[in-house]
Amino acid sequence: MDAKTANTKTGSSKPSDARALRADIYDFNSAYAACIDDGDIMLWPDFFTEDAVYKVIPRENWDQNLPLATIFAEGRGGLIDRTVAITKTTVARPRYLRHFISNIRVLGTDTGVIRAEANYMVVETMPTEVTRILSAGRYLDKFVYEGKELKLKQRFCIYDSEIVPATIVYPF
Amino acid sequence: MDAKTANTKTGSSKPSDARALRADIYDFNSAYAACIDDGDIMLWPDFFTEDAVYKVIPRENWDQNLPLATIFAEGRGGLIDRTVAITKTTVARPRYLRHFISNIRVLGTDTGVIRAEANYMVVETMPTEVTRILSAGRYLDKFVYEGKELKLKQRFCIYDSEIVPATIVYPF
Amino acid sequence: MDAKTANTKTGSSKPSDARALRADIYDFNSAYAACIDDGDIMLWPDFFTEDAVYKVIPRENWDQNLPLATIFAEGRGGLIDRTVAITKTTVARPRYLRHFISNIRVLGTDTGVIRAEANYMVVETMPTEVTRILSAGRYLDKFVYEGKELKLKQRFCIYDSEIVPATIVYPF
Amino acid sequence: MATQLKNSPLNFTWPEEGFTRVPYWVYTAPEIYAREQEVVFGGSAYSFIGFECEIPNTGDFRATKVGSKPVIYTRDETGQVRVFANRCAHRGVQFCYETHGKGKTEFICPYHQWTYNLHGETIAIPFRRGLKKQGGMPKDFDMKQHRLQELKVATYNGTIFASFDHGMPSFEEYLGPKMLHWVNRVFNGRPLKVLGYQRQRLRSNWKLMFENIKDPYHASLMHVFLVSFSLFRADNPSKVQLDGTGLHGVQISQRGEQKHDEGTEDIRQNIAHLKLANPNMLQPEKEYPGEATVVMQTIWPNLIIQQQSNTLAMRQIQTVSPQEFELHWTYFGYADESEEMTMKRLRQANLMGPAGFVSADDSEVMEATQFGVANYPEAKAVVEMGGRDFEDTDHMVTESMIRGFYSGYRKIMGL
Amino acid sequence: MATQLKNSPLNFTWPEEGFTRVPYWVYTAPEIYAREQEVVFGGSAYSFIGFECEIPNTGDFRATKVGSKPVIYTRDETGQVRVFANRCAHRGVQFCYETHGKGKTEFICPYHQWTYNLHGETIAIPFRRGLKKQGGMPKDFDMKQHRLQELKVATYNGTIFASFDHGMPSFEEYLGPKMLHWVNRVFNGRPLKVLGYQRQRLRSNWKLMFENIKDPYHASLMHVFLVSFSLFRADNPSKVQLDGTGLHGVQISQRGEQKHDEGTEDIRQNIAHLKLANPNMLQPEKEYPGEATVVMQTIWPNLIIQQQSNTLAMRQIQTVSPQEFELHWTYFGYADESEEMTMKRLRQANLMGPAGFVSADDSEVMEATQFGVANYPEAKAVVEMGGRDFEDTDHMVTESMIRGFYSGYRKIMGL
Amino acid sequence: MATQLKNSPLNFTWPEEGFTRVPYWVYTAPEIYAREQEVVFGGSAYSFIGFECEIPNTGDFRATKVGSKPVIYTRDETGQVRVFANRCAHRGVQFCYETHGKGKTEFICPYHQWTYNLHGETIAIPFRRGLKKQGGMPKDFDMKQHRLQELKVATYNGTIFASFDHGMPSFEEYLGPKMLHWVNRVFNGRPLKVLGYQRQRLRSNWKLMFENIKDPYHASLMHVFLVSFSLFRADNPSKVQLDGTGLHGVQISQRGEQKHDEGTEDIRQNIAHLKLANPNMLQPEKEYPGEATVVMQTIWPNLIIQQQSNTLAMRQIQTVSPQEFELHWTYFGYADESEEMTMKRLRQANLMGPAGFVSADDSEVMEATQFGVANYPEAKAVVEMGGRDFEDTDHMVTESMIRGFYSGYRKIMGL
Ligand code: FES
Ligand code: FES
Ligand code: FES
Ligand SMILES: [Fe+3]
Ligand SMILES: [Fe+3]
Ligand SMILES: [Fe+3]
Repeated sequence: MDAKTANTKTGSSKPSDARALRADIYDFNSAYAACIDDGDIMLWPDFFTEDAVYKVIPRENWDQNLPLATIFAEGRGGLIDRTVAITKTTVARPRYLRHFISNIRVLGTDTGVIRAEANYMVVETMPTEVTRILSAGRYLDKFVYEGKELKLKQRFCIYDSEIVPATIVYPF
Repeated sequence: MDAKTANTKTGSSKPSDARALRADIYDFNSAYAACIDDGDIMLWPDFFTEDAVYKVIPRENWDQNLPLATIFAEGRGGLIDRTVAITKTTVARPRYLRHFISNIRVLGTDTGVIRAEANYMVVETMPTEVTRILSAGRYLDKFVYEGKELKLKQRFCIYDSEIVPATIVYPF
Repeated sequence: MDAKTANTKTGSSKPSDARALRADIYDFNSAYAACIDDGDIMLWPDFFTEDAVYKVIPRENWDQNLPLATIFAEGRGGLIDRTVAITKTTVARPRYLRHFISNIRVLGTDTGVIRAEANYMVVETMPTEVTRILSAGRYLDKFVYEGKELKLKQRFCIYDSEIVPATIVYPF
Repeated sequence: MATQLKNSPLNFTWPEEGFTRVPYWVYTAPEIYAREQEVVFGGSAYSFIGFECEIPNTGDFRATKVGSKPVIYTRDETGQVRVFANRCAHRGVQFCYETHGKGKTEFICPYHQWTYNLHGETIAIPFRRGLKKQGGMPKDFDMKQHRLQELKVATYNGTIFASFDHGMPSFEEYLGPKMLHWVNRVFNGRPLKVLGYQRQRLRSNWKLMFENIKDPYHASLMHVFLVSFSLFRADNPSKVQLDGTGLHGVQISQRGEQKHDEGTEDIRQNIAHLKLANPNMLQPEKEYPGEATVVMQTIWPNLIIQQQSNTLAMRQIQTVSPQEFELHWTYFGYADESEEMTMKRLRQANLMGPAGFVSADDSEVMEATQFGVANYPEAKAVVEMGGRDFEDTDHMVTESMIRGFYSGYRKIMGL
Repeated sequence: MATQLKNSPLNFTWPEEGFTRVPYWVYTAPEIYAREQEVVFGGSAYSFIGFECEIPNTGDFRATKVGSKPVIYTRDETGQVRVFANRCAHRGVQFCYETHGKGKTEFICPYHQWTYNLHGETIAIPFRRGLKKQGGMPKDFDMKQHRLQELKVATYNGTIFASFDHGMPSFEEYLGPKMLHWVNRVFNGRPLKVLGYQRQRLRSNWKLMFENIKDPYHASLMHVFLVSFSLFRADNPSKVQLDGTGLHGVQISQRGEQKHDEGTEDIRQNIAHLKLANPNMLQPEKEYPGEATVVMQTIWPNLIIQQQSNTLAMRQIQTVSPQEFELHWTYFGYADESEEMTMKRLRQANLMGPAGFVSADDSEVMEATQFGVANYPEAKAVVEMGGRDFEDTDHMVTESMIRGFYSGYRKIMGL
Repeated sequence: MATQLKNSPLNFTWPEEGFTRVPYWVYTAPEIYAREQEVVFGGSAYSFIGFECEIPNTGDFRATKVGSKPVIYTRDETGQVRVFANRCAHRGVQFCYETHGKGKTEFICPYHQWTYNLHGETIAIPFRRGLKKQGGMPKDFDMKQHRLQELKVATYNGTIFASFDHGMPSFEEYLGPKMLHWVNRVFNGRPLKVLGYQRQRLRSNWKLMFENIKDPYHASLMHVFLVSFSLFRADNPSKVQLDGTGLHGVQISQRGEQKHDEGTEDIRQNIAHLKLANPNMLQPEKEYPGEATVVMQTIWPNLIIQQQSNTLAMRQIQTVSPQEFELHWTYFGYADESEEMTMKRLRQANLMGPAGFVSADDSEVMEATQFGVANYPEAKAVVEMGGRDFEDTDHMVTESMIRGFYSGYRKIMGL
């Protein structure tokens, strides 16, 4: 069916391409999460554009317009440096992370840049410990299509969980 | 593709308009959550019809057919009163809420009223405290389209988390 | 719209039938969760094929290629035996479970068998206790269509939450 | 919490000012909490258990707690209400897994199926005589000596109270005529019906709940909603009454007009112009004789009887740890009331409970109090509003009931 | 938990009836728990550590706990198994972060890279001699005096046990011939293989796990699944044996036919007609001499050896707090067994573990016991099934092993 | 934690070796923790509170904690900084709900609206004189005697410190000239600006944070990132200084070249070839006189002043329980600095905090230490690197500052 009939059929308030867009973002986020939770963290930078900016930001800083981030990776290089640190230099205990990404919202598109949001929760399981909530918050995203592939031009993880339990080793 | 080809192609068991319907509900719920988590609570009543009924109900009451709700807002007016109380009269400590709405199920449509369900989890972060689960449960929804916009004619939040940690300030 | 126009319109990287497929799996998982969380556990085996294999596996066993599962149900019969034990022989305290299934990924289809993954979280509420995370992990699924209905030929629940809080009564 | 030994002295010294001060260690010390379980909840007091209408028939039952101690209440074949520790006489299992149920003719512990009749007597012990002449209990084993621990039960006009002390006087004597008068107001013999439950856990010591409700002073100040709608105002006619021990108390007040005057000039947040978009939430109907529209009665050691306009509820306090308690709300009405009246109660219930327009303020401030005092054990509260003694008053501008509470508390605790 | 001082007296008095009673404070008191860490797990006992086949090669290692005390076990270059406290000799870091691994030639603490060989000896301390003639350890600092704390290790037919007391007798002497006989049944020298792990945390005191498994009485009553399929029945030929201390014990039983008769008339939930939709889950194959099909052996202070039909597992108890313990299950088989036999074990594993058709009952009832007793410290369990002493029996209708357990426990704890 | 009684003796015996040993019960015992709240954080010490620039105007305020004790800091109408316990003088409510705010002319407790001016004086008590001649506070009630508990405040070049002991000497005297010298380096009177906050909770005793930062020895070994980029190397010119008490200390060091030689041969994980894909994260710019590029100063009892290249932060320690503390990071720069410099600080912030390329190692190892020591209360740390006394050194190969810390700690704690 095309968007119009969809709308008449269901009163759908969204054009079909917005649907497809959200579906692409859903698939992107699922792959993104799987890369961190079960995959190879070294591939994580591939979800971003060359000039991407990735930040993990305490909500209080964001709300008070304070510029400090907890993670501030500039460009593909900055993302790669983070993965190198995680795998080569950081002396951290092993742990499992699991991402839950929901409530994806496509906010709009300007000149090929898609603004979107989502709620995320990351739960952490340390060896011999019960699973706990590591971080809950919101993604503020900017996506672009490189060919048929979505890439993140920006991902800001604004976290409600301002008191971080111990250490953030892997990205949100 | 139209619904039929979709079905033949993928064996899809759902007509395409049911898909669009669920997609609309997904978008609705995402906007609903964003309004509470990051937006202006005063706009929350706009997600409901004029004659809507919103209830937050302990699962034990629901299961025993006991009529008591923890929140019982009748009509747009009742919803507005709740937002006024939240913003003007309630003396509550600041907190962050974050909604996770998943497993959306469209149960059926009778005379324009769409019955749907979803599982929800609301996590709460108090200042200087770690994030905790405030409430997990199920939405029992009735939606209608007003023009192209979905509105809630009914949202019952049946909560498993019968022992409420402290206070419910914002809606689920 | 057909896949191609979709793609040109949105640069979508997925053919529309993959979309429909994921949508079917989403609906399947929602119904699956509702059956356990709010429905009749005796109907749970109906979500599987006659020759299905259902396992709940500690992630450490999976990662070390150790064959032991925590639940190992072979075929419809094994699933039925589990439901009989739950309802007739197990002496367990009452509890509520609530499933959150997200990040669904369709990995591919070979000869009618659809391989898919998802992240799941199951939260548990015991009477007079606060809600806690019972288990978080990943579904490794194999689906087939029986007519228009999806069925699970395989569901492996690989759980991060290796230290199980008390007892697993209901399936993940 | 199990480490407190009977009769061991508590190494705490109450401030010399007496009950006009409350030392903050009383809200946090594990030794105090353990002693409370022993002499307050486990001692000579009638704790609220539930309603008779919750267990109308023989074999109906519900689980609850007295302080932290799990118990069940049920009705035996003679129609008598029984309350038992939810602890198997054999090896202590909380044998009743369900929170409520019906149709029991006996209680069977899941572990070894020791079986108790509705009187709590042990009526069956599997393999008691052994099997094929082997094993079994000793010949001289006396099942009568090993039964469910029963509490002394008092039922009063549909309510159920119980005590671990079987030497307790009658409930009427325990409360005394002054307190009983107010109990009779709501519990006048009219059959009751339960409308539903609400439950919340607060990171706060249980005594702060009593301080809160024995404190009419705060109600006219903190509860902007109450005040703005004049549901409760310091300048409305009102009074406070206590029993001789100071442990029980009641505050009585009446609704006024929405206004702005002396009563509210002290109340900064009063919003005189506040209006309800849906007024049907607040259309109380008079249902009791006299002018009182609000009666909040506290019954030692675990109950608040709430009558605010048409919303009626029992608030039962359960303790969890020194710094946590739970409040279990049972909303009720009368079995024979009109649907309209029931609907009024359900609508007015928006005032109360974990999300109540009024009670939310209280749960927030109780946790805020705990957080304020927990790490200042050397400091103490000053409780002098309305004087330094405790007596009845014809006004609300007093902490008299709090002083009374701690006067009685200290005697019982030996502090 | 660190506050218990060596040799300080415990202010608790055991009931005068002796080991036919268990006072409920024993499951909750922090002082008891701290003392147990000191004299039970930290004392003169062999705790189960793991299997040799888990660390087949030099430098393989795994982490576990003795009570609450973190340790690692590894194999040195001579092939000898070593067990060390997972606590750096320098400033106490749990230096081994991984739960398991291989190929270590030394252990390096991440903090300052103090380095230990596979004997636990300190072989390198960075900057020990300082840097450019500055700093470093004192000249007289003796690395030998600062090494990993090693436990005395006993390996027995593929199993690994260890003790903090280096004056322990041999494992054989510790167990004694009667207990060793049953250990030999499963651990007969045949090479083992691990099939996998299951772990669960229970809000229950660790001793309730031993009470549960030393209690054949409950098995024939609570476990409807076991009984219905006659995998375990009170009227099946069976016996109970203890060692002299009472601390170790074993119950031996054999499968019967599915039936309904005297053995089950006492068992209300027996479902004689119960059938499996997929029977392959329960097709046990005889693999040991003799008639016994179920042998459950408890070895003080932290082990249950499970042989139920073809499902074999070690259940290791780890303590978390006075009211929490963890059960760590290691399922195993024999390295040289057939795939069919391994598959039988994996299928029968459905009986056991956190989701076991049988064991789920136990984890539920252990928490229910803790909840039942935790707030009644003044009450006590009565343990008189099968008499008031502890001795071997030719039947299952007894709590003999529980009495034996507390007889030994009291001596060790000085209670 | 409220159960510790003033002046009651602590039943703990420090190892005879003195401050070259740290007994592990010091990290877990509730009695120790309670005493620390009383004599360390509640005693004669200046705790770091925050920055003046966080509360530039009258009525601006922020909430924080001194140890576990909630306080607020604000600025009065005279421009003076005030610090008050966040505990109502009436009945203890943590009256300030917000974490920060502005424009207060007074603080009003939500419970009964007792009102405090910006000096902490009680200026209004609703119904103090009663209402319509009824109730109210006793005639002789003196509001002056019931005010917010105020702390003695010391501001120093934009920083705010406070003490519960009003008999404290000046901050300058408290620190002494040697320590003050290094404080002056960063806090030289230049106006400051806050760049943001980071907060984390560690399951570790608070003293392990000081041990970590007073330990230059580990930095050159554990922090592969630091070492690989030569941001900190044992063989870089560096020194350690302490004040007379041993409680305050500072380590000073300077950046070197990326290289592999004696300084790193002991460091197994040094990755000499490591390169940054985006080098702009590490392009420090000299901003202070002298060669030092890293100055880490510890100020008793709750502060670390961090200057690593261009990343400046105050790390404030807050205690949560014996086995938990929180680290609250406030990153700052200078109000008049260039955007480029601010950007450098924000980029270099990747080194620090809960996700810091360097600090992540520390938070991980601090928890690993707690887990290593918590269940071995009978064991102890050995702290002999660099000798057995504490003194200033011209090198980093020493635990001198840790010995100094425990020397002072024992005196204050009476251990
Ligand atoms: S514990 Fe209840 S029957 Fe044994
Ligand atoms: S603590 Fe292990 S090397 Fe220092
Ligand atoms: S507690 Fe603050 S005003 Fe009463
Ligand atoms: Fe109130
Ligand atoms: Fe059992
Ligand atoms: Fe460090």
